[in-house]
Amino acid sequence: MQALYAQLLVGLINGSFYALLSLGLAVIFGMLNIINFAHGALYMMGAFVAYFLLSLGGINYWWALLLAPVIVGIFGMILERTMLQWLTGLDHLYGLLLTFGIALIVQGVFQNYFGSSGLPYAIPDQLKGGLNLGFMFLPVYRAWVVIFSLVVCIATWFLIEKTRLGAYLRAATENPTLVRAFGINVPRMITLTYGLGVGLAALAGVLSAPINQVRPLMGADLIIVVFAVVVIGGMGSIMGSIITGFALGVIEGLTKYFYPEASNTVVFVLMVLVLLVKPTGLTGRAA
Amino acid sequence: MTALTDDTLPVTPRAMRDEMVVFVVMALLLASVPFTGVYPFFVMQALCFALLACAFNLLIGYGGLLSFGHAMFLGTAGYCSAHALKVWALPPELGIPVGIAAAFVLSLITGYISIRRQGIYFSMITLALSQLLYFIYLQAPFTHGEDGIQGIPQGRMFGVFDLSKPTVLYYVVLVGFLAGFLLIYRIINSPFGEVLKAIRENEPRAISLGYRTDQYKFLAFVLSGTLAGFAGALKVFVAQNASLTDVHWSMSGEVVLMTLVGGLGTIFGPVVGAFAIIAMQQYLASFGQWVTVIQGSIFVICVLTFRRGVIGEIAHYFRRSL
Amino acid sequence: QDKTVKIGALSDQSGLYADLGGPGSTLAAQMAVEDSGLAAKGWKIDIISGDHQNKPDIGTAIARQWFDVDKVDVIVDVPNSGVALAVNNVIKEKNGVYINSGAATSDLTNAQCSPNTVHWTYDTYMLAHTTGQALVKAGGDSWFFLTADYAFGAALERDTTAVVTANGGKIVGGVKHPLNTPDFSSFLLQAQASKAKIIGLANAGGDTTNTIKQAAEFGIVKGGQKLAALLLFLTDVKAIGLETAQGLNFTETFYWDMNDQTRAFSKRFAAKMKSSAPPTMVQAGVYAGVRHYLKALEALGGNPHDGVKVVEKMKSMPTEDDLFGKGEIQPNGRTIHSAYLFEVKTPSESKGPWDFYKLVGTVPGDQAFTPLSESKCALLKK
Amino acid sequence: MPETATADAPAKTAAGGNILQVRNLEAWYGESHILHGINFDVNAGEVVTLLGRNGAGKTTTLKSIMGIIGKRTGAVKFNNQDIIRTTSDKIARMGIAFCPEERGIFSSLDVRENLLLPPVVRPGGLPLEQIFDLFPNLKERLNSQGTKLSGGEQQMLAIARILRTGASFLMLDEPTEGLAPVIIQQIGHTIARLKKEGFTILLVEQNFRFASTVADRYYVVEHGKIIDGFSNAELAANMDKLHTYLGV
Amino acid sequence: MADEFILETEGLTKEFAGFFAVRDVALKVRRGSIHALIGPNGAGKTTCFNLLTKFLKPSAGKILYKGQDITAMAPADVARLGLVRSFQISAVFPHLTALENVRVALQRQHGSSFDFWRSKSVLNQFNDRARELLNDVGLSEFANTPAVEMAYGRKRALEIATTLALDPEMMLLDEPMAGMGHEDIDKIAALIKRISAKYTILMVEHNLSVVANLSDIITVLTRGQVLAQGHYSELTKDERVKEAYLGAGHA
Ligand SMILES: Nc1ncnc2c1ncn2[C@@H]1O[C@H](COP(=O)(O)OP(=O)(O)OP(=O)(O)O)[C@@H](O)[C@H]1O
Ligand SMILES: Nc1ncnc2c1ncn2[C@@H]1O[C@H](COP(=O)(O)OP(=O)(O)OP(=O)(O)O)[C@@H](O)[C@H]1O
Ligand SMILES: [Mg+2]
Ligand SMILES: [Mg+2]
Repeated sequence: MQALYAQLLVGLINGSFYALLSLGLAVIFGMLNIINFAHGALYMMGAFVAYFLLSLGGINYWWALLLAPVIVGIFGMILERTMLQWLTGLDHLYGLLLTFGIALIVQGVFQNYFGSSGLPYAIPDQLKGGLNLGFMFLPVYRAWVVIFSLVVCIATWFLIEKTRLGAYLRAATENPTLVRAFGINVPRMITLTYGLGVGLAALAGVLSAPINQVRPLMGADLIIVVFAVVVIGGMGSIMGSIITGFALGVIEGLTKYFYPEASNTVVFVLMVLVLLVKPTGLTGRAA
Repeated sequence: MTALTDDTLPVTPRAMRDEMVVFVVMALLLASVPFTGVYPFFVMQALCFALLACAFNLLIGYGGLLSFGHAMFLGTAGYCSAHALKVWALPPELGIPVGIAAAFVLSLITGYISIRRQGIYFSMITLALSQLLYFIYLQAPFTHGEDGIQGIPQGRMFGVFDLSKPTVLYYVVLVGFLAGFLLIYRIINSPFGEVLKAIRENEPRAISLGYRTDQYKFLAFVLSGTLAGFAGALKVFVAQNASLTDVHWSMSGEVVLMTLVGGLGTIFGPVVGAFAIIAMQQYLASFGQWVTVIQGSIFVICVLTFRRGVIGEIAHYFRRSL
Repeated sequence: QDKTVKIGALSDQSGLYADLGGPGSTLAAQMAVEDSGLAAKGWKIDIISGDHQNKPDIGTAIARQWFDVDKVDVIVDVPNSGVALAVNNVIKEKNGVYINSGAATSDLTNAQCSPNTVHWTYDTYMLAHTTGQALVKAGGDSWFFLTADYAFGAALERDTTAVVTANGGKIVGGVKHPLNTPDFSSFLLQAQASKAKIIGLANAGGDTTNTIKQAAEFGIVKGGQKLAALLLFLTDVKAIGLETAQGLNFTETFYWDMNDQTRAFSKRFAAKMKSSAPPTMVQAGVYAGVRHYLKALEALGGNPHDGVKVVEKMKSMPTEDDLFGKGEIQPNGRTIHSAYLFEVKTPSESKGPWDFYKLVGTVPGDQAFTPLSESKCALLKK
Repeated sequence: MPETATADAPAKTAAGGNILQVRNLEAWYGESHILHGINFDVNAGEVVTLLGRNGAGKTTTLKSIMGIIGKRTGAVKFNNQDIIRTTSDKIARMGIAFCPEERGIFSSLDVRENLLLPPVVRPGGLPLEQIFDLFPNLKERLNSQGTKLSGGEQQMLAIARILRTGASFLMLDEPTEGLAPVIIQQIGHTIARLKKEGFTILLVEQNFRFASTVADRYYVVEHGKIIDGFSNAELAANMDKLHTYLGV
Repeated sequence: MADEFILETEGLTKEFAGFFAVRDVALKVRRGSIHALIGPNGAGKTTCFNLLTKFLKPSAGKILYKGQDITAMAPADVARLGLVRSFQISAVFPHLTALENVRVALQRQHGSSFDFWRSKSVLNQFNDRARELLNDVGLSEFANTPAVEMAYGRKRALEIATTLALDPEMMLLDEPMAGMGHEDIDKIAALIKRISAKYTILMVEHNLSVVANLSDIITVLTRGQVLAQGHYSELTKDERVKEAYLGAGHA
């Protein structure tokens, strides 16, 4: 029984990564209608930027938490301005392929310069050590990850769903020309939103740097699962992806305990089942 | 999903004549390959992928359904054919049908599950199904996991054609490809193909005209999946192995890429796309580490500058459908 | 006699194995050619390289084209067992020479052995055997396995289990995890709960490095359990960092800092690497393999362009080089040389950027590799 | 929110002064050349109607003024500022609002969000209560999804949402399409009232009967050109011509 | 007499999350008549159409078509029984030519629509009929124009031609004249008049002169319910109808 609690908790921690990553994807998909395949690569960049900040500039984890998303976000905005922008109004497929291409380039370049086995990034001193919860040893860093991601998720949700910005964005996805004709600088808004989504990915990257290896392919392995999370939650639904992210982490954790061989597969089984029952995901709008 | 094929031109009798001319030219070019000194294995491989891409294009270009799991048909047919040839020691003319049949059955099942989903959800459910299958194949004993089925005997087709001779194999693959290609061409230009296009354009309207659209999409899915399986079965003879690569999602992505590079919803586009991508992979192999970067750049350039694909751009230029 | 040779370095140039093989392997082959001094004797030796992208069909297509079009004589390296086995078939069919250094599968010299193949450096049997035996002897008698859920992981676990139990240890549990799992905390918790003295990592690449990193986070090593990585390379340790990797046990057959010869070679090698990294054991294996191959050709007086003939010659000559020392090639194609159990140094023990290992034990070649009596290789039945 | 700013009339130009000048306007959809030199003027406080057959280029004219046709040449002067090269968001901020013929209701927004979507560009728009007075249906359906409204309700919503922005120059593309006679009458009243409050309105209409109740002047568009124009007073005299132009 | 009415509904109701878009509607459409359904915006006319053609599932009630209960049928099957609709927002196949648009409809009855092994030249047999239909709606010169390039009014006309191609017994037209120029309105009105000899027509239309000229009988719907029914001349005198639909100013 105790072991089960431990698994649940660990699942929640993983869930917070899924939630953060799928949140960024959901923002980008829901608001810009782009299936951002580069998300994994940008997540990886977040981790790398944190590494550089530390090893080259001596800038610590806490600053990296702020700076890396900004830096990667700006990179994302440049991508949006120079490339993605030209795809407005076209089918999803083109955005997907373009961002897939971008992901390949980014990953390839990082691999060339840093190899594929990755670089170490230490846990910041303030978050070292662990708590003995009785049923498990909980590293302090992991506790921090859960709490911090929850806060970020809720803040983002609030920004998108509870302010005007969200309505503008959704409307702009459907008919950018008209929204622009209402007096809103749609291109700038879109660029900033892409920056936000990408920044979220980078943030997740910084968070994961001390836990996982800082590797060029760290995002590539994750991206498909994160896509599944977004689909299960309902494409474009912010809350849907947050909840599904956490829930999936837990479900995966349980699978790892009861039937570990299937822990990579369970998300796809879930996705098929959910889509069979609810054709547009748990909370999604019609495609 | 209309923006994908916005440039589809109406097919006029003149267009059909153009297409036949191009087809004959293509067939003659391909038939003369063994006499040109071009490396036949490369062409054979490309032919298999070309058939796969054509099958995929049938679904997306004419049915408006973007499957992100087409590798599952390729891989399944490959594994089953390979198993039939190696373990059951069936001759090629029976080994191929085994693979096709497997893909057919698989497409019935996956089609039944996925066909009612729309747009991006259709893509995702096909992706999920193919991922499930990937994990099954990773575990299943008969696939030999990540080692794959190796050293598959090529055998003698109908007891006469010795497929281990490159030239013989080449013509067998070529005939297979051309047959598949013609079938797809026929499907596109059949009464069924017309209805499919109408459904792609405006499904509610098609329903209101009395078409049970799910059945048409299902048939298109099954045809596409089975033909993809044919490609997979042929590929076994060329590569002489069947491995997880063929069921991995990146293979599904590659098919999308080939079709896109050549021109979505064009008849010859997928063929050109497949040749271009395979050639690129071969050629880039010597670039070592920069492969992914170059490949990525090609994606980006392709999407940004010639979105209609090679054939699509040419067709657009001449205002013909090709 | 024909004195032209073409060597194809087929590796993963951009993926998971690019660091331990990849461009470094091509470099190693080049250095072997230079060091052989054959050019001065009128030989013309070319090297081409290719990226199999870890896909068997790309690997076989390149191999086939190399033989058919580029007239390659020998293919070297080829990490990734799946690709390695697929290429093995092509080389046999084309009667080329295959000097594999990067692949782990012992099948290359076992069930799927070929008269054209020489398998250098290491294999799963050796890894399992050396690590398992040495650790049990050092008191690590209860084991828990974290196994990658595919054939390679299963083979490692099976072989290690056999050694551990044979030496009086016992297996207290294990968990199979899917390939490419990003998070191991669930599994580590189970390992921790098992109270086993040794946690054996029957996985590879990113899976292994992530496990090690997260094990440190969960205080596993501090809690008194030991990690034994069954397959780990120098570059992995570099990637994890000593802080995290310290105390880890594993086996390699080559380490740059073993003796003066290895240090001298590594210095030359690192100077030519973009990353200034010393050679891994896989790259070292490519060097040694090519050197031996060229020696065989020289002994033949020219290149007969006949794979079986060349490999027979290679087998008939004892191996000896600066990197692996003395050894031999068995009739099944297996190269035999010593294997070493290392422990990763603590950060304070380390004196340089690549100063990572302490030697813990040495197992002579004849004990480290599959005994011929157990081999299922058809070549042995003659 | 400036919804409450009822008292302020929209910024007026000199009464009767020329507010919009269109000179030699040409426009293209991709390759096809649609407008071949449109010339007309709108004076402040006027209601001007563009008439013409299907496909004559009326909608295209409005879109070109709004800046949402990719390729356009000529001169469009709004308050004496040339806006032919200006982007549509800036044009909107200058006080031009556009209600498109396809309505452009957003399906991902509910009715309230649709209604509140266009930002208020200056004070003087209609307050929400007045809008609900005009279109009571909307008030009832505030929380349903935008595109789930009936066709006519969508049309109401499309008109309603630009009334609140405070733009003083409204372009309405077939605002009565699909509306019930009662509502059409209401829209007629609304237009009359807006005019009284100083709004300027450029209207495109197929419903000639409706147009004749609200318009001050008419222009007839054919094949991408203005071929005729007259005031309401001259209407009776021009009925025959109109017949041939429009087949009324 | 069951034959007198081609379509009957009893207690037809549709509820959207507590909102009754259609409530307890009993509608009887006489065979061979032009029956108009009018009512203020949001009265539930389109919803009614959606219910009748099964694009929506009724919350309650029953639909009888030619005496047969079709309440539980699938939309495509209803169309196959000869009950065919047009859409309020024009619905064409944008990248097919006008001729192909019509042909798709003609092809359906032919029964060869699943034949993927045959050449589509078998469809040429429909060309003459398709041209005839295009001619009827005044589109003969646009036969080879892709629908997407047509002006709005012509798309509507094309849609009617496509619907006619099915040779339905009963047509449901949702605002067929919306957005058309006067000329076209007259043309389409004449067309509807002409075809009504053969088909039964149920039509939603806001253009009163069209309603007045064409319809044999009119049902007025408000707030989902039937308010009145009768001939145009009767209804224009009805105060309730005036208030709810026609407006005070109506002469
Ligand atoms: N997106 C488009 N691409 C190409 N041609 C177009 C496009 N939209 C309109 N057209 C063409 O431009 C011409 C003018 O169209 P416009 O919409 O301005 O006409 P309109 O006068 O508003 O007609 P209606 O009364 O039917 O709305 C028409 O011939 C039409 O076919
Ligand atoms: N899917 C739906 N979900 C919620 N409400 C709906 C839905 N469809 C229609 N409604 C509501 O039902 C009412 C009736 O709509 P309907 O489209 O039938 O009106 P209509 O009579 O056709 O009006 P119009 O003349 O404006 O086209 C409207 O108030 C509309 O908002
Ligand atoms: Mg118009
Ligand atoms: Mg309606």
